[in-house]
Amino acid sequence: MVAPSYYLALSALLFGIGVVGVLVRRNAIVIFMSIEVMLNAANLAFVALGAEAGSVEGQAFVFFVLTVAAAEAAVGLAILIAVFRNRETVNADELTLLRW
Amino acid sequence: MPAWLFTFVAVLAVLGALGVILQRNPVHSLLALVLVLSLIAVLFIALGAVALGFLQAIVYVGAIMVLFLFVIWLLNLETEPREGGRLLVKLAAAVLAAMLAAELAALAWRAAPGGAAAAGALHQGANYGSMAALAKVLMGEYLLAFEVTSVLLLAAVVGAVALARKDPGAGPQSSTPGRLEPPLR
Amino acid sequence: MEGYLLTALVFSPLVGALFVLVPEDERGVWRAASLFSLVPLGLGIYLFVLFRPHEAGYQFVERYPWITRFGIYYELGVDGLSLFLVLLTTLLVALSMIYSAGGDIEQRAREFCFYLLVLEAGLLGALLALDLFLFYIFWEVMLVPMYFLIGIWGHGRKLYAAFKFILFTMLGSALMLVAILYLVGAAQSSLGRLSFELPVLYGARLTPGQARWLFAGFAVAFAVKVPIWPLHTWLPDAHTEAPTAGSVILAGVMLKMGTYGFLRFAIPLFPRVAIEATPLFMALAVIGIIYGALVAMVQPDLKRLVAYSSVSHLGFVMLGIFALDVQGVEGALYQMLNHGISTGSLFLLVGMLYLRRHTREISEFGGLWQSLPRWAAVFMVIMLSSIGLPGLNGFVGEFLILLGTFFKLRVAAVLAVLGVVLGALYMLWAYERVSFGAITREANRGLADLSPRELLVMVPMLVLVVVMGLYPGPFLRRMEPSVEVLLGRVRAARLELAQPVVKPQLSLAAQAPLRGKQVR
Amino acid sequence: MSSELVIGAVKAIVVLLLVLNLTALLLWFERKGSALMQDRVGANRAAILGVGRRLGLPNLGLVNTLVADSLKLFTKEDFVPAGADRFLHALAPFLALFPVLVTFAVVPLGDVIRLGGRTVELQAAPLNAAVLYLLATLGLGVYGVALGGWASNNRWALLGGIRASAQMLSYEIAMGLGILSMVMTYGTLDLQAMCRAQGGVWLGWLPRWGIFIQPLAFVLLLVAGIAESKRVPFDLPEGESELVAGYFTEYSGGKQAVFMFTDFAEVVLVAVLLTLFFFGGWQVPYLYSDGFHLPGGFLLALPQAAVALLGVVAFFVKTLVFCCFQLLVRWVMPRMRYDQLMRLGWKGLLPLGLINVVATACVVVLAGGVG
Amino acid sequence: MSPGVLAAVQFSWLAVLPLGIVALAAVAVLLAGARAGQDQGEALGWFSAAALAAAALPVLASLGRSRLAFDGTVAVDAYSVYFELVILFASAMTVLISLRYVAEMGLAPGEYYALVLFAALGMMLMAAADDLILIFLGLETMSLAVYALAGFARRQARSAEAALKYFLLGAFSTGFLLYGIALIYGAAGTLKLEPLRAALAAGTDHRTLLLCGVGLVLIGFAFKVAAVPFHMWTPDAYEGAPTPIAGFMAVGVKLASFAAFLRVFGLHLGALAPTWTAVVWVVAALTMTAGNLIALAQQSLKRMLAYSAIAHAGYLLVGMAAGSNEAAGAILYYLLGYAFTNLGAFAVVVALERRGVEHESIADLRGLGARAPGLSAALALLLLSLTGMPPLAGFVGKLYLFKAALDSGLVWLVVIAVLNSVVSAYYYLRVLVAVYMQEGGVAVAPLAARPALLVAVGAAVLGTVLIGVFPAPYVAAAGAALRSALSLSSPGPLALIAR
Repeated sequence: MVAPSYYLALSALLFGIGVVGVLVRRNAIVIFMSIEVMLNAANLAFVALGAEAGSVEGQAFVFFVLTVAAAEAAVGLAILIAVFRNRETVNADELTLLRW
Repeated sequence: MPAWLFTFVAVLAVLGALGVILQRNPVHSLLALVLVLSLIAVLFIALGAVALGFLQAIVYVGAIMVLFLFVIWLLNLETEPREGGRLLVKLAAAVLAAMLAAELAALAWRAAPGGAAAAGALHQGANYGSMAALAKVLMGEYLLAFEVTSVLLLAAVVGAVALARKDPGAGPQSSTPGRLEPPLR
Repeated sequence: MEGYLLTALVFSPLVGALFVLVPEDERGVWRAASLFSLVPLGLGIYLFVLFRPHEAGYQFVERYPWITRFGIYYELGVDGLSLFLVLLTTLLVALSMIYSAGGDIEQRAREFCFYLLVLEAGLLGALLALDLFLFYIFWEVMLVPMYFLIGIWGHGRKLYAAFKFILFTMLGSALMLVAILYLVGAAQSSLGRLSFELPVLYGARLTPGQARWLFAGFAVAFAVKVPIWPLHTWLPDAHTEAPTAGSVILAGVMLKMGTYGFLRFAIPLFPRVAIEATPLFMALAVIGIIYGALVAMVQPDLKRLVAYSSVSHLGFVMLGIFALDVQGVEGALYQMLNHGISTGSLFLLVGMLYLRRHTREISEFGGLWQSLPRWAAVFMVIMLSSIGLPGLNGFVGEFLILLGTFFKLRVAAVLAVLGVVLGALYMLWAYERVSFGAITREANRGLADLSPRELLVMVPMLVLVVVMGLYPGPFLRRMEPSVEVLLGRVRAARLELAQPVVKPQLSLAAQAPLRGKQVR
Repeated sequence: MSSELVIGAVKAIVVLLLVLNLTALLLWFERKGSALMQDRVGANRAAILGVGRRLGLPNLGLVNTLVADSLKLFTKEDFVPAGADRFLHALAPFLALFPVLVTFAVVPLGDVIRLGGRTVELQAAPLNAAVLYLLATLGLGVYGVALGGWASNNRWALLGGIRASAQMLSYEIAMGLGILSMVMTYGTLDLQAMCRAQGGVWLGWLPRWGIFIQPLAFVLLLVAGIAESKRVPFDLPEGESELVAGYFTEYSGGKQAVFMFTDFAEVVLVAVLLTLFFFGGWQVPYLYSDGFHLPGGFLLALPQAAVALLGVVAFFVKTLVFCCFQLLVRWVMPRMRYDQLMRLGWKGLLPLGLINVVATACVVVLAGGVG
Repeated sequence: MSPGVLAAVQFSWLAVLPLGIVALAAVAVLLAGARAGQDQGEALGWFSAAALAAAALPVLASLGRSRLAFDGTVAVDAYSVYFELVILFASAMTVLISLRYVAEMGLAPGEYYALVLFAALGMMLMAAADDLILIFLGLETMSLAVYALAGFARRQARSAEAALKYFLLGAFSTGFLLYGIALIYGAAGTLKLEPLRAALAAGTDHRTLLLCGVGLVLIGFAFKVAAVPFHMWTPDAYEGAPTPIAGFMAVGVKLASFAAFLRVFGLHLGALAPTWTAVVWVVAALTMTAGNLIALAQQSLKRMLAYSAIAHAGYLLVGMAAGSNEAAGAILYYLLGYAFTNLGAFAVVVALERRGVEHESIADLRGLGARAPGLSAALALLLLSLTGMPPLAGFVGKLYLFKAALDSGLVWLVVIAVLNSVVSAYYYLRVLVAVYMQEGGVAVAPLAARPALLVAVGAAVLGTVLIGVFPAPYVAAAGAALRSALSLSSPGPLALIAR
């Protein structure tokens, strides 16, 4: 049996990696993937902490996060497609019509 | 989950996450992400959240990631050239974020309820991670939230369709013939 | 009627501003605007008649709850400090409106009249408000119309001047807002109730530290407005670029809002700090007097010269105020009126000249006495009033101020006298270059002299110059009770300060023996 | 502990072997069956030293399918096209096969049997969230074909991959809705429990099979299942006339064999699911734990082992029937157009599925719940 | 599953009805929009506005109540009523502003209005939620709809790009918010706010975890309210988005975010106030200063308004940093005035736009005063209110806010704030300079005589003046809203923040 704190530490690591990805990468879709890593790290934290407390609330939250993530993916990817149709690129450095 | 297995999964997950952000080919990044998500599903199950683990696999791996894959194809993303410029900024960002991660991990490790040492049993009821237990919460105290998700999904669908739909009278720039090219390496 | 006299006074220009929007053509606009500018003047004279000269407190007070949760009242009142400024405001607005109708403003007359009337409402409101919240509202309200007046109908670098004007003033008033809010909060803890009313706030007990900061907050706002040297840099630009009517109101009334603010708010609210700060303000005032005069002397532009003379004159006013005795303060009040009349008139006269020649360069003129005899005569009288010739109004004010200052700080009085001399020098020199001698430029020949309308504008000024110079009694009598009340607060503070506990180092007597002991 | 591990391993291997063998059998059936239907001979050339012919047996083509073809496939050159993503190209077939195979782990082959005082579930992994597991593994199946198509650096392959993944994703929803109605009907996520619930009869003679209460769900699952396995009439991802061979155009040798294997394993899987959800799984009509209770009150007593064995046999028979059914469909249906496919999925099956779920929910609630 | 499960929930029609009306209206608009042509777009818009108005009725019906519903996940109190009404108003205004714009720019009306309604629903939920899950869901419903709306003019490259930037940074912030909520959940063992407060009052063993969580949630909210250094998305999103949506983002999103922000931090994390107010102090100072200074350099009107929105978020954060009941009331009041003023300003910008001629840069406005006196006067008034000129709404809001902050002893922060408002005067007045004091510009008559637009501008101007001159009833309403939210948990301390 492994204590939840190990899970929590793992989730923190994943979260940090996700943040690094968002900051470092310029490809919008990879940035988005890094964000997904962050969300999942949060999910892991929820489940780990919920398991420790023996409460289902954390799992309920993860359920909602899953839903939201799906919705977010749909909208986000649609936006990416719209951008690509106009600009033929999704590289954040090349999207310069508006200044960053 | 025995400790050795956890270690294995955890290391794999971290490597996968690193793969997401380090791979230069978006498809490879995506595969790494699929690996991470699947491993997280495994960890959910290990923590007793069985139903949730499967849901994670179904929703994330089975649906969301495929959508990503589609979009990568549609956008015909190629391997990025080595990213030049602003290297220092990126390095700084990376170092900062890595520090944040390390700090969070350290904090979480020490400050978590139960603490690092207490590897005791989890206080879980008989059907803790079952669908029934989850459903009871979703249909009970979080009934309103559950109903709201339907609105959320509808909004997302409407938004996505509105954004990605092809214009009936759109100019040539929106759909160049021969767009779909296999990746050239 | 008396119950709502002040409200009527404040809001009649606003009503007028709305009516100005009605007429179809420009002539109608001017007619309506002129008429409506006379309404406040009439109400002001009525107020003067009804004013009870020997009463010290506020008269015609109106007080209605407004935002009770914050202790904010709609509270207006008039006393000796504000009475004449109100009259001056209504008079100058009416005169400049009539003057502007005569061709000075060529375009967008409707908007011009609208802004001028709103400006008047703001000025009157600020003078009459007895609630700090209300005061602040009017204080800010007068900025915007003036900004537009300069920005739309100004000359030359008008946008620059307008921005400089409004940003300087807002900077000051923003700090004042913090001070007001802090003061109210501090007063709440000492008085136990939340109130923005001035009479209530007079009673607030503040620690010396609090009082010093708060005084600074108020003083910066007022000092910018006065303007006290080194915060004066917006003034020459604003005055020079503004249209004539704008300059008149700006110099004639708006600058007085600063000095009035010192008298109504900064000093009575924080008398101890005012006493402590006296040397500082006197020094600044003297610098202003001499600096303004010296810079005015070298101005090639007639309007700019008048503008710098304002810096000098307002220095006198500040000097009188911080003399903090009856002569000084009354002199300052009187000088405020004088300056409003004489400088306002000077700007009008320069404006008339500009209308004819489209230039204000002193070197462009010469020998105007021949081509414009009536103009030159009026200019002569007003100029003499401005330099304080005995028998004209300027003399009374300056004399009282110097008297008050002399008792207080001799050095300052002496230096200020130097300022008077310099003032006479640059004014007379300028007058000589403009009016005397032979006509050097062909363009100056055959100019049309003052029109009846222009004379109509100037005559009330001339009358006031003479009347106030020969017969200051009725004015001073009405000021005195209120000035006494103000100085009463100062005296009480001075007594408190004299207690050695508060500030031992101020008292040399307390320190001398100590030093002696150590030597021994 | 260790004996349980052994039993588990044995069960896993048995299930795996069964599936693999069944797959091979289907391969043979497809070749020979299609020849039969089209009135031709089909695979009949290869023979081992002509033994069969000498004995006067008809050539069933078994040697062709089971020996010669396999040998050929696994000895052929493993060709990787230029510019392909070698790693993914190699990984893809196994990525496709793996999820299908692991799905069988939760399939109950029969009721429990008792061996020497030990109860053994005839299910490789007794899991009470089996349906979720099923859906999860089904979802994973997309990656193999999608990546296979992409990694080949070939337009037809990519198009095939895209078609395949879009199609699988679309029909997965209809399939999920069909399965959801069954879950609601039986109030459980456990496949074994679902099979048990299908024991017994209604009205004294009608077996309590799912098909009789959820016919619409059956249609949904059948159609969606065939679409999931990318077979005719939904075989657009590998439509020979348009895309050469779709996503496995650039595959040859062993890797291609794995893809083909996956195809047939999917057929088996669909058949298994149909059996489980709608035809009682291992339930034999009128057979109870003590024997047959025929309508009309006749009792035919049987020993417990025989009952269990009958169950397993019944399961296999039903599965085989559905396998064959799917193979037959291939020769009677034309291929759809892609837009027709999508329209059927989104505008036909999806609304039907939703209606079915809502109706099921209403009935379940009105009936006071199933639990 | 038995029906008993449903019966156990504390169902509340009052909590559900407004949301239900908006959701149903959205679906109806969507369906009608699929059939309707472009010319019926205005009818859809009016219907949406009417639905938003109708949703206000059940909201009003819950006035005077103060209780929790749905097992403590939703609050039915005056606080939510206050915010829901303002949100409904802002959404209805957005719809009215959009009517002409949607037709002019050729946007799909059904989807457009449906998304506005969905966003409004999310905002209302954020205002009413008393549970971190619901707040999160409301936030996401709002955000997703607004992401889509930002990129709605998808034929314009700028619009799509704006949506992308908004989306990526918004999703990024969601990650922080989620992780923070997870840590708070771990420390306090609950996601519902009332028990959370009780748990904090009782003291927790996991203070480090809790503070980490609070910090991360703070980052998440800082993104949503566009606080520096998490403001990067704002100017791009505002500039690229369709103009009415930019106004919606500036007002609606901010309203909802502050509603949730204030409820979570002010009401329920009050026990930790000393730790987070210090952070908010710095953020507030940075936000106002950066917002105002960068706004000075802007040439584009929308971009300038975006930076001004950042600056206003800074002022509002001053109230958060003050962390007193008084300051909370001030935030509520300020937001009300801000809603009227800012929506009005954007409405004027919309009135000037049409296909091909977008009044993009401030220079385009030159000479507008002569071409459109009424509209110019409205713009002038609204900008002066944003500057903080008395006696308009913006001034009284600032006054109230700064007074509360001074009472909490934040003298220097208030000094920074007032200096900032002086800076802001420069760029607001620059617009007036162009309008009134310069000649030239794009010679296009504004879209005058559009009833909806005129109604919107008129309502904004009227509101700005009314709220400024007679603030008493609104201040009282804000106060009542707070008291109502405070009295939800009968046990426990009534003070907002122990300070």
